[in-house]
Amino acid sequence: MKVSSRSADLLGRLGLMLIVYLVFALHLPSYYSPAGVAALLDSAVLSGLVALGVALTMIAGEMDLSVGSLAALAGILAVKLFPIGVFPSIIVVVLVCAAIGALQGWLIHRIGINSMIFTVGTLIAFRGIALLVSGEKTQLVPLEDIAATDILIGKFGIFSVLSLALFAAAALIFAFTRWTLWGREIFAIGGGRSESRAAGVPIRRPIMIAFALSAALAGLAGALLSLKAGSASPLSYDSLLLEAVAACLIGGISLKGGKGSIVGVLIGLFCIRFLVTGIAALGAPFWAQSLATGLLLIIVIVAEAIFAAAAGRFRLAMRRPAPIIKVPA
Amino acid sequence: MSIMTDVSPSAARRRSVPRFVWVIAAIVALYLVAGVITPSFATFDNMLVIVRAASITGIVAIGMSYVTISGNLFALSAAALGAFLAVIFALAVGHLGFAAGLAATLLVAILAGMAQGLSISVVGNPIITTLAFSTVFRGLAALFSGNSIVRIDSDIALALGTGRPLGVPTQSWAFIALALVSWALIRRARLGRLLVLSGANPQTAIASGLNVRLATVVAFVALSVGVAIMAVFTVSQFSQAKADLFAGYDFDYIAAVLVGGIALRGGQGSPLQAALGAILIALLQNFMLLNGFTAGLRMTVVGGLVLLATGAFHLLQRRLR
Amino acid sequence: MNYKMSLPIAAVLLAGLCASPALAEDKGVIVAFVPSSTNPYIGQWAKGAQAKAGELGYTLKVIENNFNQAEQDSQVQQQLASGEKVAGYVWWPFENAAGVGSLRALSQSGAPVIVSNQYPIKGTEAYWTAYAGANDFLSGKTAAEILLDACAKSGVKCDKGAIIRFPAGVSAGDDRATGFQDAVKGKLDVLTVVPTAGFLEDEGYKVAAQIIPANKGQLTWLYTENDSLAGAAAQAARENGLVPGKDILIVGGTCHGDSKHVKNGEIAGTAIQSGYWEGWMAVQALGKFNTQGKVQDGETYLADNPDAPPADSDPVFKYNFLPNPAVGNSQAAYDAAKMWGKSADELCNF
Amino acid sequence: MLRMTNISKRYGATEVLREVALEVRSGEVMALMGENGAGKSTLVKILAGIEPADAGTIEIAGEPVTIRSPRHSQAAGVAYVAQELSIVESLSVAENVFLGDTDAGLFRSPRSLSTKARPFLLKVGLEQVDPLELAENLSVAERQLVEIARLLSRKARIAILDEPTAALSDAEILRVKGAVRTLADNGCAVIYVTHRMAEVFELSTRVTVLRNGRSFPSIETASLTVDTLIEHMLGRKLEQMFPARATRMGESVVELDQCIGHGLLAPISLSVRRGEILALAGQVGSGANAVLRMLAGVLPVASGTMKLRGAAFAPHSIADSIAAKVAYCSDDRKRDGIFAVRSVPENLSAPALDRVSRLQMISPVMESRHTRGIAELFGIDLAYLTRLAGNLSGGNQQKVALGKWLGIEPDVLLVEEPTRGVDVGARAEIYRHLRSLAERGLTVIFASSDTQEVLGLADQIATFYHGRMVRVVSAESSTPESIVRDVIHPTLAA
Repeated sequence: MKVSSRSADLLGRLGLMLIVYLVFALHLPSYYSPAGVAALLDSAVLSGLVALGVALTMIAGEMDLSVGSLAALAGILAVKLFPIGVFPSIIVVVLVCAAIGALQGWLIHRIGINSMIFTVGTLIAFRGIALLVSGEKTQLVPLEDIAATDILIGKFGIFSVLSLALFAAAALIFAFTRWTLWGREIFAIGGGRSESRAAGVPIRRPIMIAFALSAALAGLAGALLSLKAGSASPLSYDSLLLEAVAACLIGGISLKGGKGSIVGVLIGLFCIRFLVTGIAALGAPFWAQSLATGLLLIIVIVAEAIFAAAAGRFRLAMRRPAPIIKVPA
Repeated sequence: MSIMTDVSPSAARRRSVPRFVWVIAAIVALYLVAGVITPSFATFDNMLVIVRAASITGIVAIGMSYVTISGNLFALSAAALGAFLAVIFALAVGHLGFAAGLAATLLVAILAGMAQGLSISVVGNPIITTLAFSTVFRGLAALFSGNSIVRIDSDIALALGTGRPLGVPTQSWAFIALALVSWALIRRARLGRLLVLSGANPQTAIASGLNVRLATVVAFVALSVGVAIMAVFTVSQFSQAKADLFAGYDFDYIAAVLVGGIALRGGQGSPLQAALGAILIALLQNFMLLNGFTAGLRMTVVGGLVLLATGAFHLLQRRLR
Repeated sequence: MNYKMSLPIAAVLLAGLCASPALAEDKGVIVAFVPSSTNPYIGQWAKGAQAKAGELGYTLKVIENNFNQAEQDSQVQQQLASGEKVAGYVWWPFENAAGVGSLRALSQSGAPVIVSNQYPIKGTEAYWTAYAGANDFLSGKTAAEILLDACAKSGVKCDKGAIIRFPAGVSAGDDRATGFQDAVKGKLDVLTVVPTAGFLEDEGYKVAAQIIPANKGQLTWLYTENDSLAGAAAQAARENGLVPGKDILIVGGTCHGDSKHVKNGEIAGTAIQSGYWEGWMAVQALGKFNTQGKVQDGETYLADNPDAPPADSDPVFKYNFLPNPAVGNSQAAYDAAKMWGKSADELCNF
Repeated sequence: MLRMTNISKRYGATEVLREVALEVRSGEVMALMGENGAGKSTLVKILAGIEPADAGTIEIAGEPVTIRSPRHSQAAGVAYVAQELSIVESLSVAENVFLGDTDAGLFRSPRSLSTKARPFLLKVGLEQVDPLELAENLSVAERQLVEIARLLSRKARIAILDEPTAALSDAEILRVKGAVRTLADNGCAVIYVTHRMAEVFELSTRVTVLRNGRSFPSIETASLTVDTLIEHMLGRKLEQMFPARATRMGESVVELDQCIGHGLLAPISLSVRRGEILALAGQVGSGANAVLRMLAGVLPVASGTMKLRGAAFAPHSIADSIAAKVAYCSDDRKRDGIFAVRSVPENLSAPALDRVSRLQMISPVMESRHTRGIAELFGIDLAYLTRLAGNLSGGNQQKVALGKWLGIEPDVLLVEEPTRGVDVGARAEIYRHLRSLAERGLTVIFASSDTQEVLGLADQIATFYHGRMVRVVSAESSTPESIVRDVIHPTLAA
C-alpha cells in the first residue's frame, strides 16, 4: 500500500514536470523536434550528474556544497591531462575526485562536524586550488587536437554521448541505491543515524561512499563538459549547486535525509531544465529565469514542509489506540 | 538512561578561555609575523586600512552571527539581498529623498528578513531555503534596476559614504558601533536572550514557553538590517547601484563568522566574534595582497583557514563536552 | 508534494507566459546570445542591438545565460533544434574558448554569425562571418596613451605604478592588461598587477584602498581596467592624502562608471567604450552582410565620427572594431565629446 | 555462554555500575530485574557495544572479547533489541529486519529481502504486514516486533531484549514470548530485561537482580515467589531521605474528569488539592506520563475535561500552560530541561524573562535577584551561578531544570521522574525542597517508576499499569510491596 503511495508521490512530481513541459512546448517548436529534445537532454547533463551526487549526500542526511568548485577543478585537471587521451583523462580525474570526496567524508565523520559547514570551507578552497592549478587562465585543449574530443559529441538518435553518460550514471546510481547493501546503508543512516548505529550499520562507510560518489560525479560532470568544450575556466560552474539542489528538492529528496529516489531526481532535473531553458529560449531577460527558479523552489519546499507536518499529525492521530472504556479491576 | 555530563574541574576551567581570545591571539600573532616580513604592514595607517576593509564584510557578518547564534547555521542570500536593497535604496532616494529612501530600504529589508525567517521556521533547512531566496532577490534586483545603473545625487548620501570623522571612515565607525550595539543587544535585550536560548537548545526553549519561531524571524531580520546598512553605505559611497553588486560575497560573510569561532550548533558566541573574524580575514587578505599572492593562492589560504578554524573549534568544543 | 500543489504552480507559470510578447516577423529574426543583462553594459549592448535591428526591420531575440557557458551551449543547441529560420546570429560568448563548439554549431546552420565583444580565438575564423565589437587590446592601448599623454602634460614624474585588473581568469582583463603593458613598455614601470574580485566600485575601492597606502610615495600612476574601478581608486587615493591628477595619475580607459571623476579631473581621461554602439554595430554588420553578401578580409576600425554613425553601405570586414575615442578630463571636454551622434553623457552614464 | 565480570561504569561523578557480574548459559532465559536506575539498561548497552565500560571483562563461549561498538558486539554473536527503538522509519520493514546485517550479501533486491524476511515476521506474528511497507506506517508495537524479528534473523549466540513488551498489548506480548522461547530452544542465551512479573515467571529460568548498580548472584526462578522477588529488588533499604508529609492541604486545584489521551487505554479521573503531592506511579509505557503531558498542553486531550482552580482548562501548548501557572518538567533533562551551553542564571530566568526585564531589556540587577531567590529556595550553591549548566553534576542540573519554574510562581508543578540520574545526596535535597514548596501552597504532581520515591515523597499515589490507572491510595496506607505489585503485576494484587 505504501509502495503505491510512494509512486503516487512520484506521479505527482511527474505531473508537475509534464505541465512545465507542455506550457513551453506550446510556444517552442524545439521542445518536440528530435534535435530539440536532444538539446534538452544535453543541457541536463551537467547539473544532472551533479544532482545525482548531491542527492546521495542529502539522502545520507548530509550535504555537499563543494560540488561546483570541485567540478571547476576537475575541468581544469581534465584539460591538463588531455595529452594522455580523452577517456584516460576522464577516468583519472574521476578517480582523483572520488578520492578527494572519500577523504572529505572521512574527515566529516572523524571530526563529527556538520557537513554543510565543512564543505563551505572546501568550496572556497577548491575554487582557490582551481585558480592555482590553472595559473588563473582558461585552460585550452590545443586547437589542432580538438578533433579528439569529437567523440564526446557523437549522437545516437536523440541521445548524445553526454546524455547517455548521464542516463548510464543515473541507472548505475539507481541500481546501487536500490539493490546493494552499501546503497541501502546510505538511506538507513539518513533516515535514522542513531537507530542505524544501534542496529550495527557502520556509519563511516556510507558517509564516505556518499561523499566519494558526490565528488566523483561532480568530477565527471566537470571533466566531460570541459573536454567537450575544449577548454576549462577556473571560475566556471559557480551556479551549479543551486540547480542541482533544486532538481533534488523538486524531485522529492527529503531535506531531512533518508527519503527520495533517483527517478525523482531525474524528474526534478527535467522540471527545472524545461523551465530554465524555456524561459531563456523565449528571450526573457535573466531576472525572469531567476525569479521563476527561485519561486518554484521556495513554493515546493514550503509546500512540502507543510504537507509533511500535516501528514505527521494525521499519522499520529491514526496511531492513537482506540480508547477501550473499561474500568480496570 | 541517566544522563550525566559532569566535567572535571580542570576542563571547566579550560572552558573559561573564551573563543574570542583565540581569535584575538591569532590576529595579534599574524600582525606581528606579517609586520616582521612586510615592514609597510605594521603601520597605524595600514591598521586603519584593514579595519576599513573589514568594515563592509563585518557589518553583514555581524548580522549573520545572529542567524548562527539562533541555531540557523547561516544564510546564502545576503549578497543577493544586498543588491536588491541597494537598488531599492537608490531608486527610493532618487524619488523620495534620502530619509525616505533609508526608511523604505529598512522596511523592505525587514520584510525580506521576515519572509525568510518564516519560511525557514517551516522548512527547517536555512541553507537551502536562503539559496532559493537568493535567486529571487537577484531577480528582483535586476527587475527593479531595469538592467541599468541606478544613480543617485544626494549630498547626505555622499557625506555618509565618503566622510571620515576624526580621520576614520564612516563605514568603520558604523562597523565598530554596530559590533558593540549588537553585542549589547545579544547580552541584554530580551529578544537577544530569546535568540541565544533558542539557539542553545530549541527543545528546552519551547519547553520553557519561549517562541522559537520568533527567534528565527528576529535573527533573519537582524541579518537583513545588517545587509541594508551595507547596501546603503555602498550606494552612498559610489552614488549608484547595480543589480550585479556583491556577487560572490556570501562566502566572505560566512567565513568571517566561522573564523570568529561562533559555535555552529547555536546558542553560543557573540557578534563581536564575527567582527573579529572579519578583521582577521581582512588582515590576512591585506598581507597576502601586499605580498603579491595570486588570487588563487589567496582563496585557497582563506578556504584553508575556514577549514582549520571550524575543525579546531569543533574539536575543542567536543573535548570539553 | 501532491497533485494539488501542481495546480497553483502551473497557474503561475501560465500567467508568466501569457505576458510574454508574441514575436512579430518581417525581415526575419536575429538571435543574440549574451551573458546576462544584469550587467548594465550588456543591458546597454542589448538596447543598441535592439535599436539597430528595429531600424533595419529585423526582430531581435536576446537569449541570456547568466554568465554560464554550459548554459549558453545548451541554449545554442536548443535554438538550432527549433528549426527556426533566422536572419543571423550574434554571438557573445561568456567563456570565449569554451564556446568554440557552440560557435561551430551555429556556423553549420548556414546563417551568418557575428561575434561580438570577445575577440575571436585564432583558428576559428571559419566558424564566424565577421567580428564586430570592442577590442580589449585597443582599450588597454588607448588607456596607456591617455596616461602617457597626461604624464607629459601635467609634468608629474611618471615611473612606478600599478595595474588593478579584472578578476583573475577573465580574458578581457588579460587582453586589456596586455594591450596596456605593451604600450607602456620601456616608458613606465609596472610594480604590481592586482586582480579585483569584481568589476564594480566596491571591489575597486577594496583593492585600491590597500594598494595605495602600502606603496605610498612610490605610486605615480594607476591603470584600472574600467572607469568604475578608476573612480573608486580616485576616492581611495584622496582618502590617503593623494590628489588624483596631481600626486597620482589614474586612468580607467573605458567610460563605464561615474563620469564625475572624469569631469572633475580626478581621472586622467577616458575613452568612450559604448555598449550601446557595440550592440548596434554588431547588428549593423549582420545587416550589411545580408544585403552585400560578402565580407572583406582584414580589419577596420569604424570611423569615430562624432556626429553620425557609420553608413550601412560601408563594406563589412572580417574584423570590425568599435572605436574608442578618447575624452579629456574636464567638464568642457566631456560635454563636447560625442560619438556617432550621441553625447558621452548618454553613452557612458547608463 | 556469556560471562561478564567486574563491569564498572560511571557517568561523571555518579557510579552507575560497580563490579557487576552476569553469567548466562546457552538455551536459558536470564531475567534481569531491578528498579529503575539500578543499571540494567547500562549493563546491556555495554554488552551491545553502545556504551563503553570503564572496567571489567566480557567472555563469550569462554573467550575474552573486546566490545567497543555495535559492530564488535554483533561480530561476537550478540543481538540486541533496544528499549529505545532502532527502526529506521524511511526504510521498508524487510530492510529493517536485515539492517546492519552484512551477511545478507552486498546485492539485495526488495523482492528477495522481502521473501527472506517473511519467515521471521511470521514468527513474531506480523504475517499481515507487507515486508515492503515503510516502517513509518507501523504502530509502535509493530515496530517493536520488527526489532524482535531482526533479532531472530541474526544467528545470534546471545540475545538481549531490553523491556521488549513495555509498549505492547497482551496479544502482542504472547508473540514476543513465543519468539523468546524459540530463541532459547535453539540454544541461544537470552537476557531478558523486564518489569513484568508474569513474564519473568513464565519465561525465565533464572533471575539476576541489580540494585543500585550492584549485582547479586542469580537465583533459579522456580525457587522464587512474587513476594520474594520484590523483596530482592527493593532490598532492605530504609533511607531517611524523605521529608514529613503534608500537614495541611487546601481546596482542589487540578481535576481530571474521564480524560483520555495518547498512551492511555482507559479514561482517568483525578483530583489534586493545593499543597498536595501526588505521585503517578508506573513503569515505562504505563500511561502515568500521559496524564502530566495532557495537563502541560503537550498531548492533546482526546476526550474528557480538565479543570484548573475550578475553571475549565484546555492548554494547547506549553506556553498556554505556563500562562496558567502550570509548569512542566519532562524526564529528558538533556533534551528539553536545560540549556547546557548557557550559564545557570540564564537557565533559571528562561521561563520568566518578563520578570527580569524592563522595557524589553534584561536588567542584570533583577536577573541576579531572581536567580539568587531561586537558588536559595532550591538549594543551588551560589558558586555554581557562574558555571555553564552543562558542566554541573546531574543532581544540580536537575535542581536547575526544576528550580527555573519557581520563577513563574507556579500553582502546579508537573514533574516526570524528578530524580532520574541524580545521586542520593541531591535526591534528598530535591525531595525536601519539593515538600517545602508544597507547604507554601504549590501543588506537585510527579510521575515516577521509583517505588521508594513514590512512597516517600507523595501524599497520594495513583498507580498505573499498561495504559490504565489501577487505583489511588494514600501513601500512608501503602507499602513498597503493594505499590510494586500494582505497577508491575496488578492481577496478583490482593
